[in-house]
Amino acid sequence: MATDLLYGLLPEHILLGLILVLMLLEILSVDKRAGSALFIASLLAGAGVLVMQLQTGYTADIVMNEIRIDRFSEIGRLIIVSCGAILGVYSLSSEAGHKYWILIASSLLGAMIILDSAGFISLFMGIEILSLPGFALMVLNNGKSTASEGSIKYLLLSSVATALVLFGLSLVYGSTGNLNISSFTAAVATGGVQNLAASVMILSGFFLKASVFPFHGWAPDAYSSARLPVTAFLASIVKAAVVLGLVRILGNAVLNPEAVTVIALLSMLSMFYGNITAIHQTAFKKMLAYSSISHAGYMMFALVDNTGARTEALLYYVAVYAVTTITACACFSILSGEDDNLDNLNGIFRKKPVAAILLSLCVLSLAGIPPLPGFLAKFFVFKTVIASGHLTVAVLAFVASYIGTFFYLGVVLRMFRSDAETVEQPANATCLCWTWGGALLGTLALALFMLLPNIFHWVMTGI
Amino acid sequence: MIQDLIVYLIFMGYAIAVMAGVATIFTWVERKQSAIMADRIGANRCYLRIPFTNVKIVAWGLIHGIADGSKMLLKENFTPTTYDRFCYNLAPWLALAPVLLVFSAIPFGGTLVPGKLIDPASFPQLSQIMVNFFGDKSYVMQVARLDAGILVILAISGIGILGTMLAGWSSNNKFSLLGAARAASQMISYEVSMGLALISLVVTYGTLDLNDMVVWQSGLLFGVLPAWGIILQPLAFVLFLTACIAENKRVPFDLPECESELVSGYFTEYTAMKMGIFMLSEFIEIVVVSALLVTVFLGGYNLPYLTDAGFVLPMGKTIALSHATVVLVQIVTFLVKVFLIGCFQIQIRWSVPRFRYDQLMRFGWKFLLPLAALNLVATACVRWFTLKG
Amino acid sequence: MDRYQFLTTLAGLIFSLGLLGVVLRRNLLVVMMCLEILLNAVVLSFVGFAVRSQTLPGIAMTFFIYVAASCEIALAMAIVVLLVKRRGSLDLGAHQELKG
Amino acid sequence: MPSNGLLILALFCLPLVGALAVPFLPASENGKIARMWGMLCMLAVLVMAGGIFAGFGTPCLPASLLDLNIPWVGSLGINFHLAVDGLNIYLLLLTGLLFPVVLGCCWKRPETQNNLFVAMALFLEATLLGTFLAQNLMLFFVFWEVVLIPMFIIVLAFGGENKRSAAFTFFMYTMAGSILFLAAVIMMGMESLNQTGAWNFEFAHLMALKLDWNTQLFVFIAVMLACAIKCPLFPFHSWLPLAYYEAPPAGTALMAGALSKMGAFGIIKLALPLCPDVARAFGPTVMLFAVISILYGAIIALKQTDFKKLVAFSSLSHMGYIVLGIFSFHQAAIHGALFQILSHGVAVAGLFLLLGLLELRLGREYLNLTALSTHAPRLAVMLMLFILASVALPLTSGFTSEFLILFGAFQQGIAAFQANAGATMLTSVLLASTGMVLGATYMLRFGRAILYGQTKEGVGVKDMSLMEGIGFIPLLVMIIWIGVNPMPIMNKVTTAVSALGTQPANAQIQPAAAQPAASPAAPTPSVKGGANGH
Amino acid sequence: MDMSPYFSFFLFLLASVGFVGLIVGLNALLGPRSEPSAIKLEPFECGSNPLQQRNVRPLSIKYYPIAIFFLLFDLEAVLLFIWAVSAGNRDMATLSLFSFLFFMGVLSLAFIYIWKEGGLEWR
Repeated sequence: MATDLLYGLLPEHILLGLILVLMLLEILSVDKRAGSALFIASLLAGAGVLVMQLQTGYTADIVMNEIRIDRFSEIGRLIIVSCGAILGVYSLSSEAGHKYWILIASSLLGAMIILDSAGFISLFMGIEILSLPGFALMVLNNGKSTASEGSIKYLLLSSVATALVLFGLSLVYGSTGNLNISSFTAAVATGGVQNLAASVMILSGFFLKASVFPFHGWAPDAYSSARLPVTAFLASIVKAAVVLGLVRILGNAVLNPEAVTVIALLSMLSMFYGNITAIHQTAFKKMLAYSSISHAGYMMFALVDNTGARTEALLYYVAVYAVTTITACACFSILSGEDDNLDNLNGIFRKKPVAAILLSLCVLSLAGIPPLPGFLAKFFVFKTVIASGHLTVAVLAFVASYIGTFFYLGVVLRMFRSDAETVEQPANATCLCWTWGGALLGTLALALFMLLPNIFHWVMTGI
Repeated sequence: MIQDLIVYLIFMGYAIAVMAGVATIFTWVERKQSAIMADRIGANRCYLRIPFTNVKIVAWGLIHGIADGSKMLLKENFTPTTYDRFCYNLAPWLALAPVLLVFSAIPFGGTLVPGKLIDPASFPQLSQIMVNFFGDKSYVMQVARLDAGILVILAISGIGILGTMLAGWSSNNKFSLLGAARAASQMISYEVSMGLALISLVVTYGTLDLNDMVVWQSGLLFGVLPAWGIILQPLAFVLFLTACIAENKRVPFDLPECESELVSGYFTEYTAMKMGIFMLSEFIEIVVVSALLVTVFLGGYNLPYLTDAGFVLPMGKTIALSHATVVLVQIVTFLVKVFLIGCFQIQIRWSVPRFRYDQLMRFGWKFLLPLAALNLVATACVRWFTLKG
Repeated sequence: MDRYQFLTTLAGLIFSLGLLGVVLRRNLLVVMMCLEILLNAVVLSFVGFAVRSQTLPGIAMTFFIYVAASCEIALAMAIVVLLVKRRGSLDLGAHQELKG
Repeated sequence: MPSNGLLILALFCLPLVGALAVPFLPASENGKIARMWGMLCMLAVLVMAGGIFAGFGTPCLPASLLDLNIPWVGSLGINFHLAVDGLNIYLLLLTGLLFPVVLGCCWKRPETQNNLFVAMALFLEATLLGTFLAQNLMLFFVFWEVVLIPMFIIVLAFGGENKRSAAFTFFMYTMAGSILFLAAVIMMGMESLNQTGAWNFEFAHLMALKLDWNTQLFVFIAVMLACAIKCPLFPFHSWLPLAYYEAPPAGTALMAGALSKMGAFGIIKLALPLCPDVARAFGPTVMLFAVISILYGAIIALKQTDFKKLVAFSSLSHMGYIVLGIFSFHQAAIHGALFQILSHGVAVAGLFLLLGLLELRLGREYLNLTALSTHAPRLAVMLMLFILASVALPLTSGFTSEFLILFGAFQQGIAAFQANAGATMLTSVLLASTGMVLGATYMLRFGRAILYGQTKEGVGVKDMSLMEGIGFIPLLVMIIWIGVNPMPIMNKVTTAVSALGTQPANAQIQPAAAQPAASPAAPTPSVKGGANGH
Repeated sequence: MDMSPYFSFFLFLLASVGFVGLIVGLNALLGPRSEPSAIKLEPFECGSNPLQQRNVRPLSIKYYPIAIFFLLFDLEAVLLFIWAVSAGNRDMATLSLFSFLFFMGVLSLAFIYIWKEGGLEWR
């Protein structure tokens, strides 16, 4: 019991310790490089522990019906931690003080708590710990006038989402008498007005946090007003954690047909809306936001599945999406600095070919061009959907993804233009080497995902 | 059920009467104190003339309170241009009602068994009626026996801030607004220390129920000392008292309404009895705070060595007392303690100069709060030792 | 309607009220108050169910909800302070530099 | 379970590694080192491809060397399975041949002097090889899509004025085809799941499945759509003029020569074996479209004044023959279609490359060029040879293939007519044969316009240098070899083709296939002389 | 059946409000009828003429940080109340103490941080 508490949650403990130490460092005004190094080191240590747990097939019920470590949570946390490390390396070069690391680490901690939870109390706390630092991150060191505005919008809608989830939870609690995730899943399966209302509320809350179509309003504003590393963070890790949280709740359970219809509809709308709106964007972050809306659609699309392959498909999707987004942002930082106008990319290939090619790969991966991991991820989702007997919607989703290709390709198009006179860029004062590091790490991870698409299947089934 | 209703209605009547009455007396105490401190005679201009005679009852000026009240009741109650008439009118209610309500959780006497109240030897019939009516039901002398009393008190007293804020904000007056802002920030600042000080008490007593706390304090320490909170938690007492005075917005923490700076602070624009309500609420608050202090730190209605059966002295002597006497003694003890503490608070008012705003905040946050936290840590450690050792 | 149903219904009504407030009101502080109303409705619902089923998780949840709510509000206040310093207005309609 | 397909692995990896190595090559003037490196890689591939082609089906090249099978997504039965089989052997050869030729013929052009071009060309080669060799439906799809990326970049980076819209149209148009294609791919995997209990995308496995009519219909439509866009076939051709016109000559040559063949190959590889019943039922309809393509392409070509567009539309017309041949379900016609793939690929690439040479010399002015035979006789001869090959002059490859196609289709038409199944098929074949006449008309007009006529003052065209000429030799050899002696080549694919045509309905006309295949083989020597005589 | 304490609490609530109502009502009853005049309606400025009728802006923003700190620290207090009630459990004494100390440690970190950042300075 005590050992489980210590060992099973060791990554969380490391992160928590990191936060405390960073707070101390901040108070003592220690050089900020120490904090960065500590951050990366802790995340690596956490990842190491997780790998060890995976290798030994460690599982534990740490707090009965509240915190459980199983393979899913280990993989999920590994994804989160690794993405955090990549993001950390990437944001080393931007002026990040201890505060930045504290906030990022807290958010990561929240994400990990979400993935550990087998009960709704810790899940809820995880969600809160995940999102709250995000709002602060958006206004931290942000000279832009729109930062606080975007942040407050995000905060308001996110809080509404929290309230929705909570109200749904209270209804579940009313019908089951406890707050275990397993009993929720069972209750949803049995149906009834109260349970239906509960699942609708919980789902809409999660949809809001994941910016699925009718609940997407905050995403473009929030993403475009934050700094690029923060945008990357919000779009990748926060979203990944929310989606994985939903997976944690629903697991491979089969949803009832009405819910499936609604989810399919919403995810479809999300894909189309995101992809169509993205076409007209001229700012990278806005484009990323709409792309993230459409990707939320794809991720939610996997919930339609009834073959029991949802978890693996989504793990892969989320991991790939998160890493790709971070890498894309890192590449964009290299290419354009903090200015997020897409016109900066015009003809950039001639100046910075490697970064341009990496960005193209990321963007094409997001578009789902084979054999890039983004395609495989989509393929796994579509595969489960079609295998669940929803061919028509799957084809519609293909069409949406096809439409999405337009704007992703637009980015590539800009970079390979040879006729446009390149915009003269302001001298970039900050050292880009860490940004490069982040981009390369991300690329490596993506290459791994591409070569071993089966990775999560192996790990989930314990090979 | 009907018996309960009767008993509790009596309790409520008593509670309100005590608060209003003692508060009125405190207005006199304050005048008198100020006179003494300023070396004046003071509070002697008001008298009650017995009709058709020339006998004037001055009663050391005690009648001043009544005169004040009647005067305010008879004044024109006009409303200046406000931001929000609704809030303006609502504010006095919010200022006074919660203060009264706080008293609901405070036990002002021990266990009352109405059936045993009347000595069957002297009044057999009356006693029989009581026994028939009430049976052997027993009541804790408390308006509402809430098992999370302290939390209720904290919660309800927080509402008072709203009254202050609304009054200041809706008045459309610079002084009011400034007063309200100061009041709000001051009250919430000191509420933190207050809460922490209370927590250390909760750790000591292990309960949130105020009556349980009082019962706990009826025991003895080392066989001799009364086990009062002030002996166990002297620092917490000081902290709590300070915080309470600040909560009351009284000197030395009377920034929100300091006459020399802000006219009357947040209730500058109020007239007649509405102004009176704010004044009254301040004095009732003294009563309530004193009652709270008495309850959690000074053994409440307990007199040392007094139990339900009578006095049990450490040397093994006992003096048996009837139930009615015990109840009476407890009630009187409580009142006396409250009165003394109230006087002490007023004493402070006339002894200490007013803080500046920044001094006040610094004192609250940088001195009181860390001290309260340290006290809590120490309490926790001691608690651990007592549990383990 | 027993008292628990009453509580749930009441909670639902308050929740809808808060939701309406969040959607319709323009003043940032009012919107935040409405957020609090939302969370209070949730707490009411939890407590109601907890009392009905005589179980603990609902009670525990309320504390966590309060923690989360006040953290949210604290953060929101901080951001509002920033916003108002820049813009000098609490009206949401005045903050339209960002258009989705 | 990886088997030892080392040769295939080398074949596939060589250009890929070559492409990846390009950024690390030392910088040189005009990217000479990169070009040399690219050429080296491509030649090595050609050597290997030629070796495989020669050795295929003979005991000296064991089949195990030609079968690379590495699990990729093992749980879903998606393997990295590349192998040489009867159907793709032509395409292997074609790909191996075209790339060095294209690079060699465009040696002096500005685009090839860019490292990016070399890398992309190598990458394209690898992906094309992957497409043709894939033995796993999913892998096939992946390569099918990936091919777009290098081509897209080549058009985008090195194209003409409207390159952006051309590249975009090309990419999006072809992507559109794969929407349903991917659905069909997943459907196939699911069928496997339903029938055998496990996901599997291996061709061999999928072909053994029994699909019901609706599934077949869906898969057929999806595959046909994708292939028709790639080919292109009549209503889906509108990307073609823009893309062919705007791409650099090397790109156009590759697109017309190799990329468009993916469509035809896809039909043979997927549509026929996976959904035989539906393919058979819809054969006449598709043939109709093919005929429309043939005629439409020819007629539009007739009206073109721009040579590049003319060749582009002729390409549309010729691709129609391939589809016609495939859907006649006649062994000879399918042989013909496969030949046409090879032959058209070579011929059209040659034409585009020659136009590229002209463009290099004259810029856009080459459109008004006349009397090339006077200015630059060697160039003129070369051009004429390729024109004749695409006119399908007997003894060139074009003739062999188109003859086989029409022959087979005709037989099938007659058989259908005799079986009272209507004269639609017969009519469409007859119509298609008029396309040959039209083809001769526009091609020869094109030849006349450019080769002969008034010599203009001040127009000097540098004749073809030896270096430039060398590149065209292999293509010519190919054209004439097929035209004169197709049997050895044909034998390579006979097994595979007869496997395609073993449907019961087709049984009685199978024996006829051998005859027409043999007939053009006889007059070998004289043709060679004729060709030299020009 | 005993009366619920909440019922008596509710009664007392009514009584308190009633008490206020009584006072206000008495004033309305006994006091002279209100006759507004220009002087009565203007905001009180110690006798001098007010510069404008509405001379107060909404609350100064500098008070808000205090509200935020209050929220945070009072919240900790609420959590500590829960801990305090259960602190008497003998079996969990050590765990309880250490979790408390940890909690207070984090809290004091935050407190020191606020202090250092100048959040507790006024002026």
